[in-house]
Amino acid sequence: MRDMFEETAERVLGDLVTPETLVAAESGAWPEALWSAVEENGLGLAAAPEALGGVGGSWHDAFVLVRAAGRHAAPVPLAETILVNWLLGLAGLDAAPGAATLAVGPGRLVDDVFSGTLADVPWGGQAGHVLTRSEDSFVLLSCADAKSTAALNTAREPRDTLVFAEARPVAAAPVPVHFPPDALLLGGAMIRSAQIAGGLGRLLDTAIDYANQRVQFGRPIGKFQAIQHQLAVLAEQTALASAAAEMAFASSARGPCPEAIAAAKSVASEAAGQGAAIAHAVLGAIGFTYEHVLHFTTRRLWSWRSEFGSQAVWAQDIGRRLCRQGESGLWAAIIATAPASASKG
Amino acid sequence: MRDMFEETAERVLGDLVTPETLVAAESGAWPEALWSAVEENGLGLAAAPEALGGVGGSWHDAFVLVRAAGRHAAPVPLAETILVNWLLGLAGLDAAPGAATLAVGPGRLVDDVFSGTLADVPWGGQAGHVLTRSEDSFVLLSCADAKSTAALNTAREPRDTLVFAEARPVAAAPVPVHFPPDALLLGGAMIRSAQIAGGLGRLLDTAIDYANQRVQFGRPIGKFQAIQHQLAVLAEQTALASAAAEMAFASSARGPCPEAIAAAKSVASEAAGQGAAIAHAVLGAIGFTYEHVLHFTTRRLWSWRSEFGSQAVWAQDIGRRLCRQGESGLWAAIIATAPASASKG
Amino acid sequence: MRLTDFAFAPIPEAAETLRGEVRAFLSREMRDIPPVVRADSWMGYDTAFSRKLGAAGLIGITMPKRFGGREAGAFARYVVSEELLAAGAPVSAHWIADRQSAPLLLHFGTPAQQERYIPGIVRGETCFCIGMSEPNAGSDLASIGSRAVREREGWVLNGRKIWTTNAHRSQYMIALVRTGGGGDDRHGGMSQFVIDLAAPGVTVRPIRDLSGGEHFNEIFFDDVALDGEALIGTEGKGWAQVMAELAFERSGPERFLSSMTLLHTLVEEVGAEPDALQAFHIGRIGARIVALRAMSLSVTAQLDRGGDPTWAASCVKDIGTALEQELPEIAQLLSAGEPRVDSGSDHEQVLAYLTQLAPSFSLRGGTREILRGILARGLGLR
Amino acid sequence: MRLTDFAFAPIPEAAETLRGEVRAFLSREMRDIPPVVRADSWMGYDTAFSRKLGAAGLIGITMPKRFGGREAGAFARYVVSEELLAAGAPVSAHWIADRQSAPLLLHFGTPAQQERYIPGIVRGETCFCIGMSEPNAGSDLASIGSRAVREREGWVLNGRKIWTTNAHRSQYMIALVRTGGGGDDRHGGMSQFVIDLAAPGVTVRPIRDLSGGEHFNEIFFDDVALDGEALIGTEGKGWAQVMAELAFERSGPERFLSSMTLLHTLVEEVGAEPDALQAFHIGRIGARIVALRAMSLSVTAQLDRGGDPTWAASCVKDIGTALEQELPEIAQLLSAGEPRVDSGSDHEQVLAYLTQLAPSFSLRGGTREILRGILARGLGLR
Repeated sequence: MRDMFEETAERVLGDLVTPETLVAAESGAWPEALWSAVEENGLGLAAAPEALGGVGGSWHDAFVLVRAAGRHAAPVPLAETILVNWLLGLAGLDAAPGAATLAVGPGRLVDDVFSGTLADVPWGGQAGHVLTRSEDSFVLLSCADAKSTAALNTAREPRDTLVFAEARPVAAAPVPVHFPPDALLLGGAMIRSAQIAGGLGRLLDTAIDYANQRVQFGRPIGKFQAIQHQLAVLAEQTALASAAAEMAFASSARGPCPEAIAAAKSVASEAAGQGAAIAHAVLGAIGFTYEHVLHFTTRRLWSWRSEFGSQAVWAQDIGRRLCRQGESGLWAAIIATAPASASKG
Repeated sequence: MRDMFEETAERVLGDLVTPETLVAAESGAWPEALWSAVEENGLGLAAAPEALGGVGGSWHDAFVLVRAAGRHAAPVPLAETILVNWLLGLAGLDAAPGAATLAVGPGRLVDDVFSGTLADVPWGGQAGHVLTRSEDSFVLLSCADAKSTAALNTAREPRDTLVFAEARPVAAAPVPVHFPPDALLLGGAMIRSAQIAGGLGRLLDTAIDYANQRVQFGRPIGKFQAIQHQLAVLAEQTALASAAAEMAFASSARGPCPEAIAAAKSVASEAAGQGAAIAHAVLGAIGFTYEHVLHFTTRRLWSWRSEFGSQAVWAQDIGRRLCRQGESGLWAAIIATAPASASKG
Repeated sequence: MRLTDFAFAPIPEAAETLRGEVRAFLSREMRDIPPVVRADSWMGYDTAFSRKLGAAGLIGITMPKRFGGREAGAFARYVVSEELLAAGAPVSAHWIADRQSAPLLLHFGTPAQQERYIPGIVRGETCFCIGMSEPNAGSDLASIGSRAVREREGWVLNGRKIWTTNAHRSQYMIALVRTGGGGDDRHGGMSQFVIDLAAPGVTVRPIRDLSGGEHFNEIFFDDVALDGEALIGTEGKGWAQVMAELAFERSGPERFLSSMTLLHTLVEEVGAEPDALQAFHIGRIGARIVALRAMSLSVTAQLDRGGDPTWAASCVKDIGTALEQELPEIAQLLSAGEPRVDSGSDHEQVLAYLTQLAPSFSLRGGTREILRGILARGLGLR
Repeated sequence: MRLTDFAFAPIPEAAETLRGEVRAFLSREMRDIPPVVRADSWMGYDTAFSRKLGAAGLIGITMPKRFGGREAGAFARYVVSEELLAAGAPVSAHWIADRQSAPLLLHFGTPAQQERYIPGIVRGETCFCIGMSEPNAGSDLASIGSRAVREREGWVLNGRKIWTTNAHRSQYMIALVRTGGGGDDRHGGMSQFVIDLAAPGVTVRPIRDLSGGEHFNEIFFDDVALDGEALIGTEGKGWAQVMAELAFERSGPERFLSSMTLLHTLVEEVGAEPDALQAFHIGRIGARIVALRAMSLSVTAQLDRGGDPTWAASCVKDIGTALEQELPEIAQLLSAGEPRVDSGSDHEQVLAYLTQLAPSFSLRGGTREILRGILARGLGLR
């Protein structure tokens, strides 16, 4: 299913995420045509079970979709919708219709009504539904029931605050018992890792094309050793981020795997900063203009690396765990992060 | 006096710190001829007042001597002796005869006798005297009165442990009241910063010579952009370390200046690691052999950066101070580190 | 490299006394400027501010008194500059004219040129820009194609400049253009001219940058008539004259202080009790600023003595650029807040803004490749 | 670059079961080996250990059963390798033979050559070294000058090799030498030979390294007679054969696990409650090992399928080298202890030792310049 997912995503997003769409989205326009195509192709339902209205792909297969969403800088909550519908499926709930997003909290469900101020919600003002958590329950809410305050990340993607006051959930169910307590934060970190890997891949392609075309001092700048070495490092960072992100997806078949996701997000967040810096150094002045498409990706990388936990947050999480294990358990703790025998689910 | 100091140091150390001397010193031999020349030229007394048996140079002028000691990897406690005699002078005590060293502690002077276990003492087993502190007093002890246990840093320079049991000091005097509590640690950090700057200068010269001579792929490797850029960074790190170290000396005329020394040691310690890595990368396999002289410097840099506080220790010291100041006092705190109007003493 | 290039150079007492004057001015005039505007500092354009600064006698202080200056030394200018930058003052409307154009005119200009331009600069009224890069000559200035051809008493200029900071709000440009063949010397045959940007045939097109702001421009010259007084210095010696400016351009405190506002908001966000990672990185940045300032002061002392610290200045610039480009990276590592545009806390906004601006730090005054090439040659790599 | 090069590749159950077997062996045989010896790991030479490992059936496990192997796949070898490295086992006496020489002989060798050499390798008895670099051809292998000239049934070899790991304690070298002119192809005219290092005319001179140890050697060949059976594979195709080995050499866990002992002593030194700086850096190293391992496993899967992952392997090697060279830098940053030689704590000694060894990590298997050049070409930079 992986290949089919990747081909579909490349076709839909490649055709419809144009510079014009991206510019319009930055001014707050909802890219209707793009989202319709996403829905028609069932992309947001990729990892939800068929019985619950989904496509029935594995979470590991969904990796390529989320990476492609990052690669194309899709200005819609595609990655979030895929994640939310997968989590709903694991909790036994039907997939959400339309665009969905998630909120780490805090909020509380009391007597079947939910109240809380949910900050930093991707497309909170535009999505149909938001998945959040109240103690041991997943709660799916209609965004229309909230008072929304707009906020924008570096790429002018909406990161809104939603205030719910005694709103009636669309659905609710117990969080699966084997889930870690911060399953939503982990889920968010996991999709951002994959999006970063996709974005880095795009930077690499853009920078290579430019280096082969741009002539200075009588030859393409790609002939200069300093440029070559920088692009080699960009490729390495892309590979590292992608490998780590895919491992996180592969390890999370039954629910977000904390160790693998912490590794993936910390590696990807570091790679995002390094990669953006290299791409801008290679492209020079032209890459600093709004006219060139480079910034649609680099401005996203500069935000995605901070969202759902920065490199520091997740690296420290791993570091504390390794130190708690101590010397004798160190190696076992490291390889436990990458499950030996593939996905178990 | 600065020029005279620099010329004398270059002549004495340039002539006498040969690879043979360095190899012999690593096996524990005391370089008698070298130390005699150091004494004959009064190098260890450079910054002690004339009235107390010194040469009467300023502490700022002594900077070039300490940097030269680092540049030549002098396998004797020259930097330590200069420091100790300067501190003794500020405390109103006579300069110590022969080689002197310092120990951060801990130890205590009670009823005119000193007891304590002093670890990490440079040339503790070979120096004549060690300066340490007991509460508000500087205490000068004869190393011969201690039980010494040998230890070696990465460059096989002695970093011994001295155990004193009720030893009678050679001299003692109150620590000048305006001195910071960790004056000895700061003094040690200050000389190591200058030595690192000197060592980096030597690495730079060695690496440039090699890059101009070594031919690969049909041309000197110094023609390759990757090598050129690495050497540019090595030069930058050398300049940064030297400027910071000299500023620390210039700011410490009346006693160790905590802010400037913290900046100098943290900058120099970082530069040491980067510089050593670059020099080894440029020299490749030949630089990894014992036969080549490069390691006499790099192995020292690898130790000096850790001694008297690592980069982390001093950077955190500065960071805590800046955060205590808060936003409104930040800039004033930064420029206070470098005294505007030169040395006050 | 001679390490003596970076010998310690304290700020003389006389220059130091200016600090209080500048701070008094700033505490008056900066009161209502919010952090996200301060973040612009070096790029912040505010003609009212520059005029007030000029009226306070703090622009062109190294200029002769007959032009309104104080005939002060390089250290005096240094003190004023660093205080302005540290406060995040919007200095862009006078900065280039003060730093480069006025000294260039004083050095190479005719008395008439000096009379005509310098007093306005010193009053903070005249904004200059510097026309160097061209569409097909980015880092490679030897391939400049704009050309001034002699005609009667003057010249006719045709060509294009690009990436020119502030051209859209400057009265004048000092441009490096071709006036003859270079012969064997790739840098020969070039000259410097003052160009009135209001002159017929000049078209200025601002270039929108990735943050949505407009700092850079593309400028078109179509048969622009320049009179004989437009030539600065000697015909054909433009390259050498430009090189002489570089030490001024590359060694100043704007090379490591233009992002200070982010350090301010970061320290505010972290609070009085940083954790070990925060203390390390904030202290590391502080230490590097201190060390770079020592290097920069050392270069200033050489400028003051009339020396040629081009190599040392390039060194300051390259380390400073690295530091300024690192700062947003470190700030995002240490802070819980996410970068925000048109929303969020002061720190979040300053973080987003300077993160986006950071790539341009290595565009101004020479790319890192160019600088490191200069450094390598200065090291004697053959 | 195709990101599919790094698609997730889990270790198959069958290979995973070996892990327990290796750990049981290690808990028996590593009991008395102190940290400063473990720090040597990949460079640690212990013939008794290698023979025991061979006797336990853990060397040459991918080799045919007729030679003593298990005919297991690349993942099985991977599991054994990473467990040995993570434990700091002294593997140097068999590592190169197991990793490169045996697979090379199996692929290109004659049946007689295979019979002669592989069983000894599998038993952990035969130590091979690889002769590549020469005094005037460091990174530039195309300028190799050692030459084998045909004479009667065999060859006569003259020349010199340098920086050859373990030559002073190996029975055999597999050397790349010149057998003809290269013509237009800089890499043509080279062939691979097995050389008995005890043969007349061979002189091995160990090179003392900066830490005082001896790992590298210089080897002189003076009219060394090689019989017809010494040639491996095809005359003149040596370069292509060597290139085929590279993926094995560059992608394995030794590229990021050979300094694991230092991470162990560091964690021990820091204790169960790291501060924020310590937690960050230890976690960062851990995360990078995890990610590199994922990449390395992906390359292993390609090797297992018979693919050519040379580019991907070079990528693993370059990132791994950066990580291993960073580790001593980070360890010294985080620990209060100073590096110590012949004295101090385990951690202080391991720190000093690996700090000194670190420069060699970018010598083995291609310098960083060479690797990044390969990566750039693979990216399609023209």
